[in-house]
Amino acid sequence: MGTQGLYWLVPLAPLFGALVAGVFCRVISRRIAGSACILGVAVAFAASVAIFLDVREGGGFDGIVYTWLVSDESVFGIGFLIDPLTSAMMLIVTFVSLAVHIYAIGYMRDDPGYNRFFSYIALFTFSMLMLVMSNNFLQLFFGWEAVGLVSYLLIGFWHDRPSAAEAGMKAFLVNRVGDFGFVLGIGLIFAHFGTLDYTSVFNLAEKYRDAVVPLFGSSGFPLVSVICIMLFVGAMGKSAQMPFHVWLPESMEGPTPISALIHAATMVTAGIFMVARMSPLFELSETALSFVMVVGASTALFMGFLSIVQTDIKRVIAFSTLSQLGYMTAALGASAYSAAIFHLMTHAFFKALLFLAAGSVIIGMRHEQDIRYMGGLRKYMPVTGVTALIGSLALAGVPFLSGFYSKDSIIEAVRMSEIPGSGFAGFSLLTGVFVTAFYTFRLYFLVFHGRERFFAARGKQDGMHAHGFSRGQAPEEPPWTMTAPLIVLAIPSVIAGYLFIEPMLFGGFFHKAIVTADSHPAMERVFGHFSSPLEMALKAPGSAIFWLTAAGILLAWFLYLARPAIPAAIRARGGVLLEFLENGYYFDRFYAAVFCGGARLLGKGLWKAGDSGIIDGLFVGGSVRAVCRIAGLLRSLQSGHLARYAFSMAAGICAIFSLWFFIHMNWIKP
Amino acid sequence: MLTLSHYLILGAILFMTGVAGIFINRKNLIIVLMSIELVLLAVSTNFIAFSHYLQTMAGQIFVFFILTVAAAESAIGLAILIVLFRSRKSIHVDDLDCLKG
Amino acid sequence: MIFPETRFALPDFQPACAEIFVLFMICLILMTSLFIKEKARGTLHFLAQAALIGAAALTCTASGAGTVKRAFSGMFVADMMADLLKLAIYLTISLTFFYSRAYVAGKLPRARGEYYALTLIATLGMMVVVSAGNFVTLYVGLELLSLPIYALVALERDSSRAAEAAMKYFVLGALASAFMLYGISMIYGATGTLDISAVAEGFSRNRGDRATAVFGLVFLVSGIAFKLGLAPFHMWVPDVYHGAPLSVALLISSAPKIAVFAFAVRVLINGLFPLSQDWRAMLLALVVLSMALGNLAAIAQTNFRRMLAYSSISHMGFMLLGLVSGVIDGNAKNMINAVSASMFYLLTYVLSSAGAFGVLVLLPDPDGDSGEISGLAGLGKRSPVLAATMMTLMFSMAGIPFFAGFFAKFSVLVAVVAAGSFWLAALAVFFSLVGAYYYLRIVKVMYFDPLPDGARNIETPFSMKVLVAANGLAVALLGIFPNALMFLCVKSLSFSVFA
Amino acid sequence: MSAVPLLSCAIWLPIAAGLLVLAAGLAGNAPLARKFALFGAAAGLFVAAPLYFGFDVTTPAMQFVESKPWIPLFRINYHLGVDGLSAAFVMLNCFITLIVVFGSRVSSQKYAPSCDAVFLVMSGLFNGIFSALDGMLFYVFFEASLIPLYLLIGIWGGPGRVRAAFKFFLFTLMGSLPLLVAMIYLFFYSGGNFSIAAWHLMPIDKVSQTWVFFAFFMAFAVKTPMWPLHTWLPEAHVEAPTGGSIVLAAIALKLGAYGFLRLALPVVPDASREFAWIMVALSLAAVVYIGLVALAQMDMKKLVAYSSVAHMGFVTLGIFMLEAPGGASAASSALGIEGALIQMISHGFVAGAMFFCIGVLYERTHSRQIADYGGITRAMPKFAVFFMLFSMANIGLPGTSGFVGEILVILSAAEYNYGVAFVAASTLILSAAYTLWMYKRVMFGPVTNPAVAALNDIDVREFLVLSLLALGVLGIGLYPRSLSEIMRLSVSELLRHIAISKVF
Repeated sequence: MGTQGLYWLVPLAPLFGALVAGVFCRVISRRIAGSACILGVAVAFAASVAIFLDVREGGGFDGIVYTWLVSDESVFGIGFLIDPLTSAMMLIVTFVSLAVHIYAIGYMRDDPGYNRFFSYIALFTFSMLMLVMSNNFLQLFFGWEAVGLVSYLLIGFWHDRPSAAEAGMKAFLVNRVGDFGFVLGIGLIFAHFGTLDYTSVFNLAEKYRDAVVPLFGSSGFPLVSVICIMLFVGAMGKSAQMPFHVWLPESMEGPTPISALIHAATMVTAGIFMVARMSPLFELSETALSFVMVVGASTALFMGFLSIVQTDIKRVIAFSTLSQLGYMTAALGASAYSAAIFHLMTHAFFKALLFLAAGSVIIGMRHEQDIRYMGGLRKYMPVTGVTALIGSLALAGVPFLSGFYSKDSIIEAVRMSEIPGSGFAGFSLLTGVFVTAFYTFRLYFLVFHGRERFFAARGKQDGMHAHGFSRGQAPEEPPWTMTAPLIVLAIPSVIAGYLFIEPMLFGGFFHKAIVTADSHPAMERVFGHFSSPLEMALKAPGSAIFWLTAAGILLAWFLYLARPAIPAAIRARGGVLLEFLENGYYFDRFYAAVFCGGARLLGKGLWKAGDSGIIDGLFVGGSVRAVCRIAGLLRSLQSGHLARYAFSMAAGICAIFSLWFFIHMNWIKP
Repeated sequence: MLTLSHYLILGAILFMTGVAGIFINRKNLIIVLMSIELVLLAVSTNFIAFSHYLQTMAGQIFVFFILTVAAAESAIGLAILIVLFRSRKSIHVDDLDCLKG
Repeated sequence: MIFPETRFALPDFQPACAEIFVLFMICLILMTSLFIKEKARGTLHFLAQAALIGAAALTCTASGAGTVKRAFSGMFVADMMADLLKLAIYLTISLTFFYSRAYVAGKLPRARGEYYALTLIATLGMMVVVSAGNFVTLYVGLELLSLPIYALVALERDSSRAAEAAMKYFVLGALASAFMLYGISMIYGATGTLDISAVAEGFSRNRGDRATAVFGLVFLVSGIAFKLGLAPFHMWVPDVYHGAPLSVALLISSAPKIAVFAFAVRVLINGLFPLSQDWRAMLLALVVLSMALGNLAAIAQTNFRRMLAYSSISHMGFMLLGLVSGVIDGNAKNMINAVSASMFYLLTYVLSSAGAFGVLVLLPDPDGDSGEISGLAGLGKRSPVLAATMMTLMFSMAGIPFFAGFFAKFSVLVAVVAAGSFWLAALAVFFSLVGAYYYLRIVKVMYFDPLPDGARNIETPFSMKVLVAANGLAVALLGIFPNALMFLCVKSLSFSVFA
Repeated sequence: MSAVPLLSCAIWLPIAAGLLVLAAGLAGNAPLARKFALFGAAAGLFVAAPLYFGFDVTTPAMQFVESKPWIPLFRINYHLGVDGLSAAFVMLNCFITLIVVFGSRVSSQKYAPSCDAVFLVMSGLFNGIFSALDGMLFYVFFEASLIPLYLLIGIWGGPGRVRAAFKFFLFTLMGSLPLLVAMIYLFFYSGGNFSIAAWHLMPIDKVSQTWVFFAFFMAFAVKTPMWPLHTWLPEAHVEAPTGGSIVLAAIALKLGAYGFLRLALPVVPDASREFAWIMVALSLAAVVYIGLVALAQMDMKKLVAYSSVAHMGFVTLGIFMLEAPGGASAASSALGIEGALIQMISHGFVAGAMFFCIGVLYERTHSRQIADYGGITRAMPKFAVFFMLFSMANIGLPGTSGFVGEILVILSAAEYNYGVAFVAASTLILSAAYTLWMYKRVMFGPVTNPAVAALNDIDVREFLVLSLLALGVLGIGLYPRSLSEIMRLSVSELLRHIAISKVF
């Protein structure tokens, strides 16, 4: 009971904060609202630490704690599954969330929606915790949708901006497309397994290894593969895998702390977490794993390319996030679940760091977000500059830093994998290394080094926020509430990889939570090459990855610091490829035209032609018209002439008599 | 020799003439009133013929009633005719077409 | 040899005492109206009402309560059906008098005596028809009913519309009487008797010539159809409802239908039951035609009176559906139910129709008299009581619960389904859907349409408000507690026609 | 069982109060009428409360039964009672009535006491429908309830009210008249009985079942409304006054689906099973077709009205997933029917709330066109929160009531037929698309219309109403057991009953 109370405390503490800040949003002061939320998250963090320690001691929990609905034989409820995977996720979520909360005090200082903002992010923390702590699919779905909702609310936080409102809706809808698959996956599980509890489903899964399910006709599809792919469709939506990635870049319309918390560190990784959680299922389906891997690898590579051409500081990082999510997904495909989670963790630290640094830059730049109008900020914002450099190095995967360990493990695992598609994946991920290093340092150099271009800032960005600089003014380092989280995040960005690679990947920390089939030995083989983190870093120059990273950084230095004229010339010359990249492979336009436009057109067509035309016009209107016409005709029969009236009576008599005669002769039957 | 059928056929012819008189005549309402009398006479013929054939008095008694009622009917008919003429200045059948539809 | 009774015995007047009383009152009213001063002519109304009340009292006291009494050598029958229908007739006529009191005083100031006398003569005719045991009585009763009404229609001497309506009604009515007489003569020829109950025996003794009888039946059925206003013998209905003075239209639309129903029941069921398969087919055709024509033509009307006329055509069709459905097999129980369904339907219809015309009568000129539907616009605001009653009546006629019309429709449909004629039920239901439209339209005009410019609130005397409300309430109460009247209908039929 | 005839009270108390309101209104005493109205609505809820709280969840039998002969000639009884299928609806109806009466705008414009009277009478009639256990009694209430709605739309409606009122009335009547014939037929078939319970028990041949089923179908499909008989609904909603829309969506639409559960399934189970595929197909058509049509709407009320049709498509889908081609287990049907029932209750709250929200805007600006709005959030932040909550419930977000029914039906559909589940789940996308798109255009963005900038946020009365509705939405969403416990036994009893063929 003691620990169960603790479990409850983790999600409910942030919820309490959210309710206080939200319900009394207009009544209470900023200080109270902010403190309530931060306190809630802090409590959750502390509890998570306690739970983590308990789990390390072998503790755990799996059971329903609240019965939501009982229908016939099925019990649906809220339950907690506390195991290493969950406790690690809880820790990551509460830690990053806490950092972001503190950061937001400074970032949102001038915003009138301060209380609302805190309420939202605390609510998000609650939802995310419900998601990761769940022990059944229904609650998973609850958390899944709830984080989507908060993401929607936060992307559209500045709802006066049309682009923000648009972006929020887009995020929600694209996620809903994913959820469509997700729900169908859950439905299939329920239909065949008869339960939605993880443990029961996993226990039953083996039995259904060879089961087939008839879909769309008679042919049988392997049940588990269909389930896994359906579930993964949900993950593709949430984790913004191609082709459902379109919402994530636009989600940058939200406040920057949100980009750090939701669209980099936690929510978008929910898909990764979910697949890792479902490892007992995915391990049964080679097809699904292949699919996962190919999708992940494609995302990793192609989204990396897009990052190169972005000019908005947050969009560069957003595309980088997409690419990194692709890495994690590819790792899942290779059955390297622990590597994926490991990368999830390191990525959470350094990407949150980068986003917060970007936020710091944006505040310093008075809401200018275009990197072409920055440069040389290192001088004015030393803390931000240094922490951003750490983040960039970690992201690029420089040895000893956290990104290096996680990314290398993933690439190794994919290379060791033997499932179909691993060749393509290995190639994509390797190329991706170079691309990552290049765009990361392009960003870093453009923002923190080189010529100071901010005086040319346009003084307008998205209408309401950017103020611009005049001569004599310069960007300033933001207050300590914003820089402190940068430092707090920078530390794990540096050391987390070194510290945790051994326990997380090879130490069997996840042994109970993650299942790997014997036929998918990628992780074991990686382990075979591994001796210690130190050695791994020292041996790095022996692999292609290291040199690709170095090449990327050098190229970025060459193009953006040494010879800035070259990229300018390239951009000026344009070209099909550039246009293709700048338009994000035309995904957005395609969707807007085909799905949005198509659906609206279809809807309008059905409405005008179907409802108004056929049903109302032809059937309803037609019968009304027919009745009216007959009525008019009958009216004209009543001509007013006495003779006709008399005639009709005589004719009536004749008709009755004929009728009787016909019946009498059996010509007609009455 | 005249049988029942002959009388009945006579009645039918009279009857049809009367009815036809009502709906073929387009001119004068007086003719309509006369046609009505004719029809009633046709019916009376029938009754008398049957009465004689069946050897019961009921039919003949009925005829008395019919004659009486017919007289009353004519009286009312003519009265209405006069009212009509007063307001329309016409007793043309085809002029009766205000009420229709 | 021809007269079986050599000694002339004084007939038993007791069963017919109500009729005699009414006759006496008619004379009294006529005499009074000759001598009474212009100012005191209101007393005529009281005399007329007294006649009705007295008649009702006499009918009740003379009632044999379940026994069938015959008088005047079987020419006159007093049974429970007759009693019930007569009471209904008194009630309707009394309502008519109440509603049209002010109207008559305003519109027909010179003919008030005649109005009451003629109406009472028509009432007497109805009473005679209801109690007729012989074709002679029947004929005399019918003419006694019709002739005063022809005169009543023409009572408004300055109205050319009324004169035209009277002329049309008279000519067609006379023609219909002639048809009926022709039919009676044929049946007389076929069975050798004019006594209605003996007609059936005539068939059972195998004396009846079936072909002749059916030939006569055709004419007889047309006669009934004319009086009830069934298509294609309906042509007079819209024109007369439209042209007649409102109070007379009110009269025509209600009480005579009760009498004609009794006529139909006596002749068709008591007398011509052996030909039931034949008249069933004939009536069925007329019924279907009436429902179709009445409902469809009513939709296109712009005049409320004409709309009510077509509505009455369709309602009479629906009403006879019950009677027609009763004879599918010889089962008497079904038959009683079916005929009593028709009877219930008729009584509720008459109440509704009288109410609808009553509201119209109470409307001020020119809205009431012209009867244009547009004249009802904004009635909901101009006179809430009149409008609410009218709405109740319209919903009742459309057959929506909780109003009497619904259970009327329901009981007839039960009879139809009991007879197994599903297509007929479907047809009936379809036409009642079509019909609902025009009743709803009246509600729409009264409540949804904007008040016309310069419209003023309608001043209605309190007593009239109470009366109208009572009429509406009666229709509503019959819809909530229909059992008593239904039961009475069954009872009266089972103790009379089906005794 | 209590001595007080609770159900009779729930029916006749509001009606009596309605008549009192009418009388007071005619007498020109508007404040008194208002008092009567509020009292009547509150009394309705008060007498209905024991139906819910005193409900015995351990039995599927009828409770709070009252039975008296009404029309002995046709053996029609005044027979009332509720079971798990109907108890919640009576409660919902009384609640919505209170909301509507309390929520109607009194201060501004002219207050029409007769409008309140109509609501109260209608409430009583609806309670009658839900608690009638006699076929004819059911029918009488079913059809009588047309009148108040007709008047409501026609008298207090928008510019196109006449057409809408007629369309509503005639469409519904078109459906209910065959029902009358079918009931009379059943009366004879059962040997002269109108008792629904007797109809449940009697064996009935295949051909009759087919005819009766289609008669039921006509009545209830129009009322539900199912595609393609739905076109009256958007029009009625658009033209009806706010309260009318709320009642229409919250209660009137439930009558059809309730009729299917109370009559169609148990009386003619074989035909229901045989033609279930038609119902499933029509329901899916409703979900997809109507979802797309809703996307194209420019009028807020119309949009929500279409979304109601789509949601009701989910309800009928849940009800009629009876037997998969492969033979699904009974559990899936139970899940479906329970889902449908909860969806109905939830829709009562959600659609009611949505219409109330639109009414709040309409009362201020007198426009329902989405294009006339934009940026409301800035002017009316409190309102925006409520509207967002209800929009999310409309979308079916977990935690709100909309989710419960939807997920149960989808789960059940996945068991029934995966293709069906596939099409049904498309509502996840479609409902989100049209609801959010509307929300975005109305509530977000810069303020373009000067009238919008001057709007006042919701007042105390509106706040109270919206809070109550929000409580319902969240309550059901977070603790659906409170409903499902009531329904469970009745649903399984129903399924047990219809699993047995009645063909002899």
